[in-house]
Amino acid sequence: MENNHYIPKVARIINIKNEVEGARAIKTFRTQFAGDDGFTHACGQSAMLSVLGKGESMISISSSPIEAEYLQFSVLKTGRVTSALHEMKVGDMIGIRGPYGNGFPIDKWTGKNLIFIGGGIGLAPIWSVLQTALGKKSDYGNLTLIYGSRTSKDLVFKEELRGIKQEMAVHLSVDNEEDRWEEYVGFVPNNLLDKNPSPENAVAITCGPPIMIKFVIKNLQDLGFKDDQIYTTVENKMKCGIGICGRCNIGPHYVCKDGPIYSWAELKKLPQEY
Amino acid sequence: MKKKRIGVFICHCGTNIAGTVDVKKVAEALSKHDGVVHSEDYVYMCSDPGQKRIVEAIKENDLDKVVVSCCSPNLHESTFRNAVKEADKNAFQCEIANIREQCSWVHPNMEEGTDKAIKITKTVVEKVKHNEELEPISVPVTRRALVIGGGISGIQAALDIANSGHEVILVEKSPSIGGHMIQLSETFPTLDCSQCILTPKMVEVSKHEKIKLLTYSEVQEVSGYVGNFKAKILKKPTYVDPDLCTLCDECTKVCPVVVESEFELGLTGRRAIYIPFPQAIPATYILDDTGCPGLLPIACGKCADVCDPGAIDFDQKPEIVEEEIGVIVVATGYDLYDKTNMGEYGYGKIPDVMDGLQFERLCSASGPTNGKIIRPSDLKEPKELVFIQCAGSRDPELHCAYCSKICCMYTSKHAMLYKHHVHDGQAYVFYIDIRSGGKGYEEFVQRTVENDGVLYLRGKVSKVFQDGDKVKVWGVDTLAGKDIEIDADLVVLAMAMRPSEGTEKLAKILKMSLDKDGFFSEAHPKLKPVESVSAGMFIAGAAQAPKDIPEAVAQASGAAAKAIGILSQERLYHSPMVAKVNKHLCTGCRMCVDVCAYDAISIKDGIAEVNEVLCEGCGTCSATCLRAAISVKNSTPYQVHEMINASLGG
Amino acid sequence: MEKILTKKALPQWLIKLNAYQIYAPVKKENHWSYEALDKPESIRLDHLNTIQSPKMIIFPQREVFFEFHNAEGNTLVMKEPASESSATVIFGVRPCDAAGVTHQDKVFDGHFKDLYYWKRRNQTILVGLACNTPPSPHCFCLSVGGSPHSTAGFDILMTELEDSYYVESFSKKGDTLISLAGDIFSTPKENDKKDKEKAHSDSEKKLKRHIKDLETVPPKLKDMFDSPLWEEESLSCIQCGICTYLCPTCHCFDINDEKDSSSPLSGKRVRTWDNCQFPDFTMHSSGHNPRPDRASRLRQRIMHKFNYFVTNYKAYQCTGCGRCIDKCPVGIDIIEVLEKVRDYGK
Amino acid sequence: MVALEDLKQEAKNVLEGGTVKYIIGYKKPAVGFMAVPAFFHKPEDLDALVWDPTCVHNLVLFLKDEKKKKLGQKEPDERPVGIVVKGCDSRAVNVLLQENYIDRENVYILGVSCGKTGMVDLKKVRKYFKGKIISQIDFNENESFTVTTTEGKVEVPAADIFAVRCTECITASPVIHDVLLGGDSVRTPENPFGSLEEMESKSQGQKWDFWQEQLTKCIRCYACRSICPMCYCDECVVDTINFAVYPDTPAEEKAQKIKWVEKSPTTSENFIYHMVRAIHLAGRCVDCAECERACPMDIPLRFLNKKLEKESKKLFDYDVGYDTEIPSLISSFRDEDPEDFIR
Amino acid sequence: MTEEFEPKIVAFLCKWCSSAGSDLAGVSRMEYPSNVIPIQVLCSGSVSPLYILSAFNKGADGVLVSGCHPGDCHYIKGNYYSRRRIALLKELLNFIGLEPERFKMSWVSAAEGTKYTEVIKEFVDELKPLGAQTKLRRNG
Repeated sequence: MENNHYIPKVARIINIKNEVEGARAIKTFRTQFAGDDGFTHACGQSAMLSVLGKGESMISISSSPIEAEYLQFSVLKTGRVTSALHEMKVGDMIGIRGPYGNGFPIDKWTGKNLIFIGGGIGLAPIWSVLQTALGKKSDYGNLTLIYGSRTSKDLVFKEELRGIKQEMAVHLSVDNEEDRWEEYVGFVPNNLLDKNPSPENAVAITCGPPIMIKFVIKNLQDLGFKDDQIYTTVENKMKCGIGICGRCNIGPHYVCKDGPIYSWAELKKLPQEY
Repeated sequence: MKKKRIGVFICHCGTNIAGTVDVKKVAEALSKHDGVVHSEDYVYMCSDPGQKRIVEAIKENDLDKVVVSCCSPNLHESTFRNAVKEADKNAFQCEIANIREQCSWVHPNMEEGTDKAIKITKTVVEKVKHNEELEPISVPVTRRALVIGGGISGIQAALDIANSGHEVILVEKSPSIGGHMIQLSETFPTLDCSQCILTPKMVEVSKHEKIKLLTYSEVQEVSGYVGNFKAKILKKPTYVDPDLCTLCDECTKVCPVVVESEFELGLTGRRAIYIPFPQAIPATYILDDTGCPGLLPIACGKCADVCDPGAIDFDQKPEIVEEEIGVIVVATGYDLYDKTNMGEYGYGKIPDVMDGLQFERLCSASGPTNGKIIRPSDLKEPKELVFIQCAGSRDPELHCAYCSKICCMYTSKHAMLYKHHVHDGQAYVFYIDIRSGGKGYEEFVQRTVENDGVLYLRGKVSKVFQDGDKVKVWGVDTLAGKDIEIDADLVVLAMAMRPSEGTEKLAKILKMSLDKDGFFSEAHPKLKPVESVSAGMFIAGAAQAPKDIPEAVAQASGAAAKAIGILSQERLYHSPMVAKVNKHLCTGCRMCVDVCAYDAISIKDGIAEVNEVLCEGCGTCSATCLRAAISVKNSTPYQVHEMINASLGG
Repeated sequence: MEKILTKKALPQWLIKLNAYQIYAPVKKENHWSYEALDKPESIRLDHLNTIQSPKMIIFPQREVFFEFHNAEGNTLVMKEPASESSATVIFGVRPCDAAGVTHQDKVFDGHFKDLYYWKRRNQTILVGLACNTPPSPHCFCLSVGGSPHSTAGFDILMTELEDSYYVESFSKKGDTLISLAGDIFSTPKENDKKDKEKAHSDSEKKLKRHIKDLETVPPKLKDMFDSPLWEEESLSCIQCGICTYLCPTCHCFDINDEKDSSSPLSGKRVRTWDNCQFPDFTMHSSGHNPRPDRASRLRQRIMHKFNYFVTNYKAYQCTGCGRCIDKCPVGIDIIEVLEKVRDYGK
Repeated sequence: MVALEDLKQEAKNVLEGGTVKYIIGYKKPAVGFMAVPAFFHKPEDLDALVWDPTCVHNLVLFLKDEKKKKLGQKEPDERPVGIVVKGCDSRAVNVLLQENYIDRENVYILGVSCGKTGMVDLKKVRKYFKGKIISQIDFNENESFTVTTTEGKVEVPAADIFAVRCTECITASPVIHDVLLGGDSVRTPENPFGSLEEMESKSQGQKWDFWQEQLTKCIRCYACRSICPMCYCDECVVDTINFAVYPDTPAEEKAQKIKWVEKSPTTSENFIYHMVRAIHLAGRCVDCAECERACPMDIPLRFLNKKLEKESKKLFDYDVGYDTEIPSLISSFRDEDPEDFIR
Repeated sequence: MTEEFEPKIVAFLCKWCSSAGSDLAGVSRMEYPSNVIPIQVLCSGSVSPLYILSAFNKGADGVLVSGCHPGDCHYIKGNYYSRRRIALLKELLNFIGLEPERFKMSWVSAAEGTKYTEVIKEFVDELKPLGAQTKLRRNG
């Protein structure tokens, strides 16, 4: 059948990077489609990754659309599919379908200061938009990243972070004191207050654990950010990815199709079901 | 985490495997199996070069796990696990696929054999894939033993263990050690004096610096597990300080109370303050507070008045002694089945019907009659004496189903001894059949019949009753086929042996199981006759089943050897393939606790908890658990599921 | 097209439709169910509500999306199964169930078209039967925008008259079905038409159950997300899947891989119905569950049907068939729940 | 016979006095005549309490919810829950006690005796009263029911409309209770496993044909599992994912969730599901037959459990739900357990 | 000529008796059909009914559970629990119409190599006329 949304396209893993080791391991995969794929995505969109025999998992695309050579996914090992992904090696084949979701409204952000606030694996969806903004730096005002995790070992994109420090403000944090850690110690929302970004002509984009998002939004509001200046992403269990199978809804919205990116102005009107 | 890399090694075993299994094909098929990154075959995998290949392959191919397809795991599992260890891998990352005994040797068709060998190997690959890395569980050993019961078995076990250099706590519930053996007159078949051969051992116990003797004491509580038990022992007050007592016997002379003597089985009396028997160990008097007119307040106190050394101490209190030990030997012995159970033989009410042990005392030179055989009712010498065998034994309907084993022999001995004492007397023995297996036993019985003219009557006695001053015995002689009536002067019942009083209570304390007759169960009837089901607990003597002295001694030494085996180690190692609880799934239904043969599972805060030291990893709990909340490490349902899949070619 | 078909002639019509796979209600020991009809003469159209609606045919509980295997050279092959469906006629469909199909059409025709659904749907012809008497004691179609003689979703609707059926076709597909046996149909007379209309209006009066002012419920629901009502109403809910699986409108599904072999890998990706009353429906693999309890799941069911669906598709996702009420093992009655919502705070 | 007023009074006493936190009982539905489960939190609500032959539900089921709710609370109300319990249901209480799932002090049991009859079978009632609208069914002192329809009251022999399981019941009165209403009623059915005989006499092929047809119908709504007081596992073999997931649950454990049964409702998977369920209920099922009643697809599920109940009795002399102190059927054995099937 | 049907059998053998008995059959070079794939378990008591059902589900034509004789269990009493559990499962499978021949239990001691081969031979002979097991088999 033409346009059968349920059959994934075959892609090859071309690169694997260990981001975080241990029980909550994170790996970053780069994939390339076998043939011409016609796959174009927007920042913040996700894709359904298939490990055949295990199932599918919705993972946000962490590469920027301007990087057309490959798709990049950072995956936290948590269940059947992600564990199988973590066992894969370069050259192995996976299935990909998508892209799904609404993406960040970056067209509306031209000329604005962008403040990215991330925690843990939450940097992944931010990364695509951050890379895009860095790629067209002249289109935007100041770029700032406030990012943290429990320990320095749990930070993703460690090398890349060092790289972008030259081009934008990067404020890292870890939850507790560590040897040789010279940056901020404390939770991400506190680091945000500490860095005190101005709401003037700014958009804040936050992604991370729900508890972090909750306090980041509160602190942003305290800093004077309006609800429509705050963007965040929502996660729910998904299966079809195309708004039919019925499980990812929050209110009348299907996160897979209508989300996962919401401004706080939109999201706060929806029921707390995520 | 990367995907685990598995190596497969197919052994030719010369032509033993390669003769009927195409080993190249097996190696080739396995090389394509999911997870397998290295697959090779070799002529003798277990040879030094073969093992070396494994070690090298692990290093070269960065293998995480190894399957060796070869002979039965019973043969070379440890060989290959050691090889894997040599390559710095965990031994439990190696599994054996049996393609010899269970394949090549039984399937001569090459095609069939090869196909099956592939499936067997794949099945084992699926198992090893999900094996955890495990280390043997190690526990320190408290190098002391507890021996419960101070009869000949307990004495023997205590001496053997103590002589190997380990401390022993010997607990006996009565005031002296010696057990039933010390009550016997002579022993079959050699007729040597029982007391003469036992007392040296008793003295040795009392003098042994490694033995701590606790008489008049009972084990009340035992906790812990093999190597690390804790016991609470109740020491009852004797009111006499054994160190001060000089055995002068002045106290008994003034004691106004007479009660039946336990040692003499009621054939005579003793005072409330007494020594159980002259050779008692510990050699001291004790005051029986149930017989004494009163201690609180002191009602009489005469004994203390006459005790020059001041050994009597009315203020003694029960005392709880706590001991830490590593092993326990249970040697609690037997008691005789109670005569009062025997309605057909007068419920024990006829004065001239006695049991075998009483007759022993009657024959004993140190007994109540100084070895003169006279009957209790009128102290006359019995001229017609009837022995009845199988009194209570081999009678599944009414009494004990089992054979008490020693009665044939001691009855024969009794009859012989009687004839030695009363030359003009006639002894009759009613028997079902004569069981005289044992060194010199059959000859002994023949001597009784032939030399001493004891009349053996094959048949049962239907009734025994008082008839004037005679005891009338009605029986049948089934060989002659006629009824028999004997006007006996004395009747001796060879009563069945029962587990000693308190066995059931002790079994509960030790969490040891009893067999259907109430004796302690051995772990295996053939191969583990001295071990109990519980690790670190051993059984000796008649506590396990009726047996005679040499058997009891042999088993006691066996139990001691097993105990020493544990005590001689500083730490115990135990297979780490033990049950593990998923506490999130457990609801505390206790089914696993019920089925565990090792008492390894308990419920703590409503959730099952496994004592890894006790767990043998059999997995019965896991198959019983409805909630899949318990499984055995490296034998998990997930592994079995994958193995089933692989075995069927999935 | 409007025709008259005598009751006796019904089997003959079916015989003419031998090119189609025909499903019709079949009487079982204690219930009715749709089954492939192998003997046309055995057709009976006096059926009560079938346990399952024709949803089970158009949107089957299990559907293979594709078969997959690992091929030589570390490549993945995915292949759709060979088409098994042929043109299908479902006979005796009740108007509520046809309405259910129209609701599912909306869902599967969203931004992304569900081709598996449409392949079957496009090959299916729905021949309905107006309900002269309510087929279930819990019918309440009138309250949710339907009626016992609603034509929505039908290619053909038949109305039972004394000795005949009044047959109305609303689509080309329906016309074709009639024309395949043109000679056994006759043209309706004026009194036939009157009889039909009378049957229709009488049937409405026979409905026992109604919800007044249902239109006030959707707006009200918008503010009732945090209401304690859900906890109260769900106390006896056992969280089974009866209400949703039997519902002619519920469309939620799951996708799973079923392996035939692990090594070499082969298997199928399969769609199965799923349902919002099961706890695993929304549970994240982290263990977090946005709908952690039965109250939140009952709320989802009501909200979806009478709030979210209304927002998205301008219709109630309920056709008043009464199955969920009839079959609920603990007597949860959606009408009662809706009335409580309606009257909440009054 | 239980006087409803007595039951209400007993319930009121314990609810008013605060002995129990609430009472699980029965009430009339908004429409129809079959009683539905009801939760009474206030004494005045108890006016709605009913007890009649339509009180089919085994309310013991709700003790699962109560337990799970309590586990989630920091300072739970430790008072017992009052629960109306029939003879069969009382054995379910006993099984839960035997399995330490609940404590005796968690429940206050208002025992009600079924007297000489039992519960009606809705399917039989519907057949018997084709199309008539029933408003009420009542117990009688004899072996009959009084059925009130729009056409008036009629007396119906119990045998015509009551559940098969009730004809095979030997515990018409609760075996455990705090109060007992309606007195002890002893029932000695001629053949407590009679309903199985027809099935057992079938040939192997006929049995398979029967069950294939029945179980192929299964839509895996899991109503049988959900309504069963014994199915209290947090995770079931048919679940596709782990439910007992906590922050400390490793990804491997979730990845290794075994798919014993696929979600597809195909014949084979349905069989495995129902076989596992039957086996897991062996020695635990009290024949409340709620699974069969709840089944929307009309599958005679009770047969499976009844068969194992029969074999447990025949082979192992095991009775379910009488003695809470003995080990369960499958966590015990006797030396003389039959083994003639073993080679 | 049609090829004779070769049943696929999964055998759960306890390590101490039945697997050892099977080893003995090997050591004694006793020939028997190759239709059985053994899965060694520590004790027959660890064989959950789920394993047996799962084997049928995955395509086994026959399933064998073999353990130590009563009283001889290496783990004291695991085989007694197994005996009870399997009796129930057997009754159940029989009740739903699965051919009773397809599911077997045996006691095979470590000394009974001969018996092991007999059990397998008999089992294969009984299964051959039944043909493939499709009743509980997935996609069957």
